[in-house]
Amino acid sequence: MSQTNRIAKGLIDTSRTVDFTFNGRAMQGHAGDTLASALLANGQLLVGRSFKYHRPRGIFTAGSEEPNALVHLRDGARQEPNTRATVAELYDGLTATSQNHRGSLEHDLMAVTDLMSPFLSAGFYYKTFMWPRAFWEKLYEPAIRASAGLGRLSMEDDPDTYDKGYLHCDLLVIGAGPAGLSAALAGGRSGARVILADEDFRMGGRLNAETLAVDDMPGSAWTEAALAELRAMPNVRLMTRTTIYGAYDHGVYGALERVTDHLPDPGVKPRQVLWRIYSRRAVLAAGATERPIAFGNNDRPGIMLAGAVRTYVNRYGVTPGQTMAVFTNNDDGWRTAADLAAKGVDVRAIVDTRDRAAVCDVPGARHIRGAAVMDTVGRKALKSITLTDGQVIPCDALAVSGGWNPTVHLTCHQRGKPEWNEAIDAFVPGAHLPAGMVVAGAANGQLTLAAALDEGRKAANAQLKDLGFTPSRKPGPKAEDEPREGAPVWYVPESRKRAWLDLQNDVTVKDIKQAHRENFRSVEHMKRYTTLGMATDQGKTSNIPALAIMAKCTGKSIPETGTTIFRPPYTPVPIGALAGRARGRDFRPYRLTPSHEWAKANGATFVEVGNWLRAQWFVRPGEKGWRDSVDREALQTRQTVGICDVTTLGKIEIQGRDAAAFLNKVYANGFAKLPVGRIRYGIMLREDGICYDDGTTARMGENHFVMTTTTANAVLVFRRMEFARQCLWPDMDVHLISTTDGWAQFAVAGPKSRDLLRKVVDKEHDISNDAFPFMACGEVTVCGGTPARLFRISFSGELAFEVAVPARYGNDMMRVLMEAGREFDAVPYGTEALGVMRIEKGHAAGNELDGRTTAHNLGLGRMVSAAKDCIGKTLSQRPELQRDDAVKLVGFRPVDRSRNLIAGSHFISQGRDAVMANDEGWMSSVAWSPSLGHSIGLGFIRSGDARMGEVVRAVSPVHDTEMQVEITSPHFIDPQGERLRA
Amino acid sequence: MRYSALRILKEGLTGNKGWKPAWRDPEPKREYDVVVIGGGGHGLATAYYLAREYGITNVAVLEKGWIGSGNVGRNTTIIRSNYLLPGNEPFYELSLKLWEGLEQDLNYNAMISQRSILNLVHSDAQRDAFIRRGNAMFLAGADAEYADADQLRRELPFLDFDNARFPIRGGLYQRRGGTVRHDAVAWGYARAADARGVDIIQNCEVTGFDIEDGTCRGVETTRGPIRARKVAMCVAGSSGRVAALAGMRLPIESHVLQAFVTEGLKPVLPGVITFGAGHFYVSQSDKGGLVFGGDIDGYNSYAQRGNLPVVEDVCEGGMAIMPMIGRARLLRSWGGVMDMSMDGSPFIDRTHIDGLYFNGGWCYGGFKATPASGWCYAHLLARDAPHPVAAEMRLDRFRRGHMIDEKGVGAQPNLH
Amino acid sequence: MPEFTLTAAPPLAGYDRDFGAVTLKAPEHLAIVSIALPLGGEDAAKKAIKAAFGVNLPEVGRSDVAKDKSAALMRLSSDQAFALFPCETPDAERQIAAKLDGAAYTTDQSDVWCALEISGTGARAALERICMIDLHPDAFALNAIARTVMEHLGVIIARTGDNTYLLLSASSSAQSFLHALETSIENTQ
Amino acid sequence: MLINHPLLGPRDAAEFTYLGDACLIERPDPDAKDAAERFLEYGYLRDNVAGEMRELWYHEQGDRSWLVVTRDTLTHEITRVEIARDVARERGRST
Repeated sequence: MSQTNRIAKGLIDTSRTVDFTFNGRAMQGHAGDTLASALLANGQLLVGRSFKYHRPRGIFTAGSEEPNALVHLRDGARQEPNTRATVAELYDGLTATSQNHRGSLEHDLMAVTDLMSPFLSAGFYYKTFMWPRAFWEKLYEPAIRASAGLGRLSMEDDPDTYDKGYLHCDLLVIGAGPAGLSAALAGGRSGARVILADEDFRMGGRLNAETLAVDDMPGSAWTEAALAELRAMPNVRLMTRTTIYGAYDHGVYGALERVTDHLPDPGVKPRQVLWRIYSRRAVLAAGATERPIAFGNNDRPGIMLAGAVRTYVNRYGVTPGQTMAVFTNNDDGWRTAADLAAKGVDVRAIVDTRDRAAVCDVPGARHIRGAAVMDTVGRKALKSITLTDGQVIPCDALAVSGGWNPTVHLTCHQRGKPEWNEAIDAFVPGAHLPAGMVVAGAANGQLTLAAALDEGRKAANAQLKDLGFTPSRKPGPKAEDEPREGAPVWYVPESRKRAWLDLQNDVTVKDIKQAHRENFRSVEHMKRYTTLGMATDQGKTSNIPALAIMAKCTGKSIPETGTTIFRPPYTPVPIGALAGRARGRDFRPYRLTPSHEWAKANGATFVEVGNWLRAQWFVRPGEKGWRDSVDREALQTRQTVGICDVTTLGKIEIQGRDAAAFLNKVYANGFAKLPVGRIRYGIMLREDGICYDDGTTARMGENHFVMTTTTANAVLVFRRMEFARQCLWPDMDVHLISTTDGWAQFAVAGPKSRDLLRKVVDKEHDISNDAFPFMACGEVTVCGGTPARLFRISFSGELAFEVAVPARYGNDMMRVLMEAGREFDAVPYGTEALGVMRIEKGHAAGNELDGRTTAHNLGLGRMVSAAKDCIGKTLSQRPELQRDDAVKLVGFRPVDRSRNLIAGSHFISQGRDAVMANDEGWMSSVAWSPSLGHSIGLGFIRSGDARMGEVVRAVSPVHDTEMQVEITSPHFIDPQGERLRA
Repeated sequence: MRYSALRILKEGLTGNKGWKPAWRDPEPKREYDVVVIGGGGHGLATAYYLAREYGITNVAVLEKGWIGSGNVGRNTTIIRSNYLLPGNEPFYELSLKLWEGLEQDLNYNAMISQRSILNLVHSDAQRDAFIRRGNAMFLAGADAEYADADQLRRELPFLDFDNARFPIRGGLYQRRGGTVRHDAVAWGYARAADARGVDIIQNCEVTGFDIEDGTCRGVETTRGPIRARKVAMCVAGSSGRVAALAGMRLPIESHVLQAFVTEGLKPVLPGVITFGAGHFYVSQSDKGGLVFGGDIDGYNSYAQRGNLPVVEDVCEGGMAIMPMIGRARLLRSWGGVMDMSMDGSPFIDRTHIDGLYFNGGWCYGGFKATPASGWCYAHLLARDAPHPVAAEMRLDRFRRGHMIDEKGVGAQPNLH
Repeated sequence: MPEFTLTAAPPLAGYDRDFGAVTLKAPEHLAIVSIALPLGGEDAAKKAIKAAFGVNLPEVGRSDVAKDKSAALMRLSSDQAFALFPCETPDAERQIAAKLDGAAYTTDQSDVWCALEISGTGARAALERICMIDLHPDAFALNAIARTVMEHLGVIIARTGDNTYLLLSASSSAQSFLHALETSIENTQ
Repeated sequence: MLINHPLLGPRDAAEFTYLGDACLIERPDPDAKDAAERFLEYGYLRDNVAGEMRELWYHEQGDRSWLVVTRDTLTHEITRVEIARDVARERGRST
């Protein structure tokens, strides 16, 4: 196919030919084309099918407001659905395919729905498909789903990368049309930091689409000069292909920069960058969007907005047809006719709804006054139009101008409501703009070039003065005001055929009237009932005409009828861009323990624990499954000695004269009298009396404590302690700092742990049971002088220590401990064996401290000191939290020892039904105990501490199973605690 | 007017000119038996069940704006009953059962689609918690199914199984969960309530309560005073503001929750999927848009809009579990104001003022509760006693220490 | 002689990479000690700091270099500062504690943090991708510091030269932070 | 959102963690006769203002200070930011 509709050079580079395909057909365009302009140049008017009726559709606009011309861009994993051909920049090798048809674009089998349209009017689906009930999910809904939707995802992982960033400026100028350029020049000249962003790949806005002059230059040439000046300013950042899509609080704007979408080979650099722009002030110069007039069969390929026709003619050197007609209610439409005629296109007629003289002379065109188009002919391409007076005018394209709507979207993102302006019969920005924003140019209702240039400059200067900059005295650009009069016409009432409003979702004037009839009269009801304005274009060309028609139905004015709220984003933003780098393994950072490298080299399997990666177990040759490794690690630890990296536990240094008194406030049990050199286990309550964390705190000095928290709650505990110290007790001398990452800490557990440590801890430190008993702590040195901290605490229930060294030595310390332990057959153990041993010992962990359990439930009620206040104490006394028959943490074992308990089982007394009313508790943690040779569990059951030995049902209907379990003490191993004191 | 395929055929052949208003726009009367404040899903359902279950038809629903303009008009349309605690689970299971027969009951197709809901599991502790929850669901008569990673890989091959920061270990399904066309719920209840004589009064804002000697005798509105034997607040999202007119402080904060929809796409998702290691859940609407959401913005707000960090956080979660959606475009985002309660669970209760009743605190889970909320509130209004499945949804539960805290985060609303 | 000896292996030790317009390297042997000002003892602590380092404790959000250039002080909050200085041995905290002689509380932070220095004409553009702080010289002058968040990680950023920034992030996530920086640099080259 | 930190200038709210109403500073006296009642109100009842509200934000990814921010919950406009410790002292929490 050749470029039959290419008529002039425009602003594209005709010296560079670009090959592309549409539905597999090879075509050519030029550098500077959009896919839409290139398709038009090739005479391809039919480009897609509508959502509901599968009507043939063409290109309707020349910008991001396009409702019709949606395609799949690229193929394979890069296939991008719903791409507007009107903004897709042409590149060599571009492939595009049309959407939403079964069979070919030309012969869509689903077009049959159009014949059914009388039965598919607004909201028809709310009224049927209800019988029989099962048919909805099996029959009706799948059919509706398949025919709905638009483009297709590839179902493959998005192969491109995305990035994000942050920018800061004094003045953000949104839109690089006349008002925006004028504002940016004022900003740049004043010395302020300016960002000028435009969604187009070529800045200039309508200046590139019109033939109007600025400062006696063609608009596009003036644009080049202005951009050259701006480019030379170090304080100005020009961002093309960048859509400001959302206005957020306090001057923060969301922007999407398309970096590689226009490149034949996108390469490996991020495809798009999502910017958050922090602006002190902003000038919104987003221009205006032309609106159509509704008339019968106004949706045919070849019918296009008049301003878009000018864009194609002047910027791209393309005409949508060979014989044109123009239908307008305003002066602006005349310029389309004039520009077409000037390029030698045959303009047959100008149909003006107004009964008035010609606005300008258009050679060869008939001026038909006071008339309107009421119908058209031509299913896949326009053939003729029929006027209200009955005359038929053959033409293959029709330009329609219904006036312009200021693009007020961003002014509404913080719930600002646009206001109706009688003078231009359109909504303009209301009084409540996002803080720091002013609006200029066509977006503010200044629809002529001269006014836009002037307002852009003045708006920027006012903002700059506020910020303390001195506006430049250089005169602003000058242009002449073009004729702009119009008389609103929304709909041609003589139309007998369906007149489309929302071209994508197939909403017609009749649908609006039906919505009115059924009392869906508020604007939001109308939209939701008819789906008007809910398509990918969000009603940019359809909302206002529909509102006008509803106003007519209700007999109210348009502003009384209302407006719709525009919400972010202004144009759709890929999820990939909003996610940025956060995907796959980069979703969140990893925290690695100090001995990570050692573990990796020694057979560790790792597990995600929050952001940490921890060794879960260490596989030895010959082990067939994880249980082999875990059983060995737990057994060996209990028999000789095991070593586990426990660095992930939160460590908080607490210093200050009031540190002890402060701990008394944040822990439920007392800490004030803890001697230096000793450790205490503590529990923390939320102010509502529920237990939320536990751990040990060591008193390293009179005014110095080291607290450990659970891995999961390290940040939360720190935050709450800062709150307590700053807000509740602001005059306590207490200082907190985290040292979690600073110390590599290892549990050395088992009967041989002291023997092992004696080889590592420098000799001058006596770690005998007498000198360093259970719950002792102290600063020591290891390996010949390396500072270390030693704690005699035990999670496993064995004689155990935790030794901490500066993290830089952590990896080597693991090696040293293992070497020193070789004579004792020391094993490294992971989180799984750690869990087994803590369950054997009956220690509560995350599964038990689930944010709903109290000290009373955990069997630690007596730890809540009666002698002092603490956070959570008062509310922990509430009656339901102190019930005698509350659930209590106890141990469980299967009556049939060969069975494995199931965590998450619920307990039901013997002989009772497994229903919620009989639910007495749940199994929180289970493990297979290699020491006992059977499965054990911890769980909560009503009055559990008084039911030792009772057998109950543990049911797990999710597994379709249950078993008999016996209630036992939670301390399965060494209940008297003799080992850990050895 | 009864809706049916035949009616559509008939109207279609006569130019669709015979359709009647789905509900009337009556002038408010001076007095009603019950005035329901709030024409959202819950308020309309309450009025409907008052009329249908208890024959109380002298009822007005007062709506400040247009009906369905609150959270029933902006949510992510999910229905489910996958709760853990006895204070919640039977209530939500009743709700799911009511959803299952709702369309035939209302003669209105709300496109209730039991496409399943899946909660992904990424750690052993999470698995244990979900097994516990699944079992609790069974004990309350609901359905649950635990799927391991292999099964999920077969069913949902597009999830990121091989390169994930938090690998998928399994998931808890509720096959009866799914989605509903949300606006249609408000419209269906409104139409059915109207047909039974309930007055739905739009553009009527309550500006005060008429309280004498500790008894509420009616409301002041922008359309004049209206007397009532019982006044039922049902304005989740605005509970604080309306209750303040009666001098009440509530265990509720208002927070903004954002939700999102993409451009229309051919079918890609079978049901609802929620990410267990981030803030993201998603389903696909009948029109083809991916409807998704995540966490609340986290600060008190009545502004019905949110900010960027949460938008990004949610999309990050989406890309983390299904990197095939990278090129799907976010079309529209919106923010709804949530009644975030102190334990994350709602209230359906009498107040300390005779004749004044309260329904609110639904957090971000109110939509799925719509039928049961209406059902139980109507029961409370008609019988002056709580419905058994809502018996724990009382305002005095904090005094007793009987919180219904599904997340276990305590009295901090933005964490629920 | 002890039976065992320990070798230090801080994360990113020896990392030094030239990307063209940007150089990224991990400084070696950087010790960090936190100094907390006792409540009510602020003036005494400030005096001790002045005596120890020869300069006043900087304002919050600023850093300064000791008179003899032996250390830098970063004021992170109203009651907390960091002293940074070269030191190979794990006794940095004792050195500072000795200098301050009980006038302030100190903890060793050397192993809590991992330092990276980014420099070159492209440094700011790279940081723009992950740092929400305005790094324009008018807004973030020489010796400015800020504690902020980048890619979900807490980071202290300090401007140490015209095109040079020192970045401190948690040592456990040093690899992830390095990956974030490398990606930023590669994406902006 | 941006919070104009009294010591650090405007910082993105993303660096902060939100707690809620600044009334949380006023923890009741545990020894008061009506302590149970007052803790119940403190813990559970909120004014939930539609309009100007004083609230607590924690600069977790910053200087670790707790701030009292005066912000309009209808518009999100922030009119005042104070150091919470100072506010706590003003409210008589010095011991």
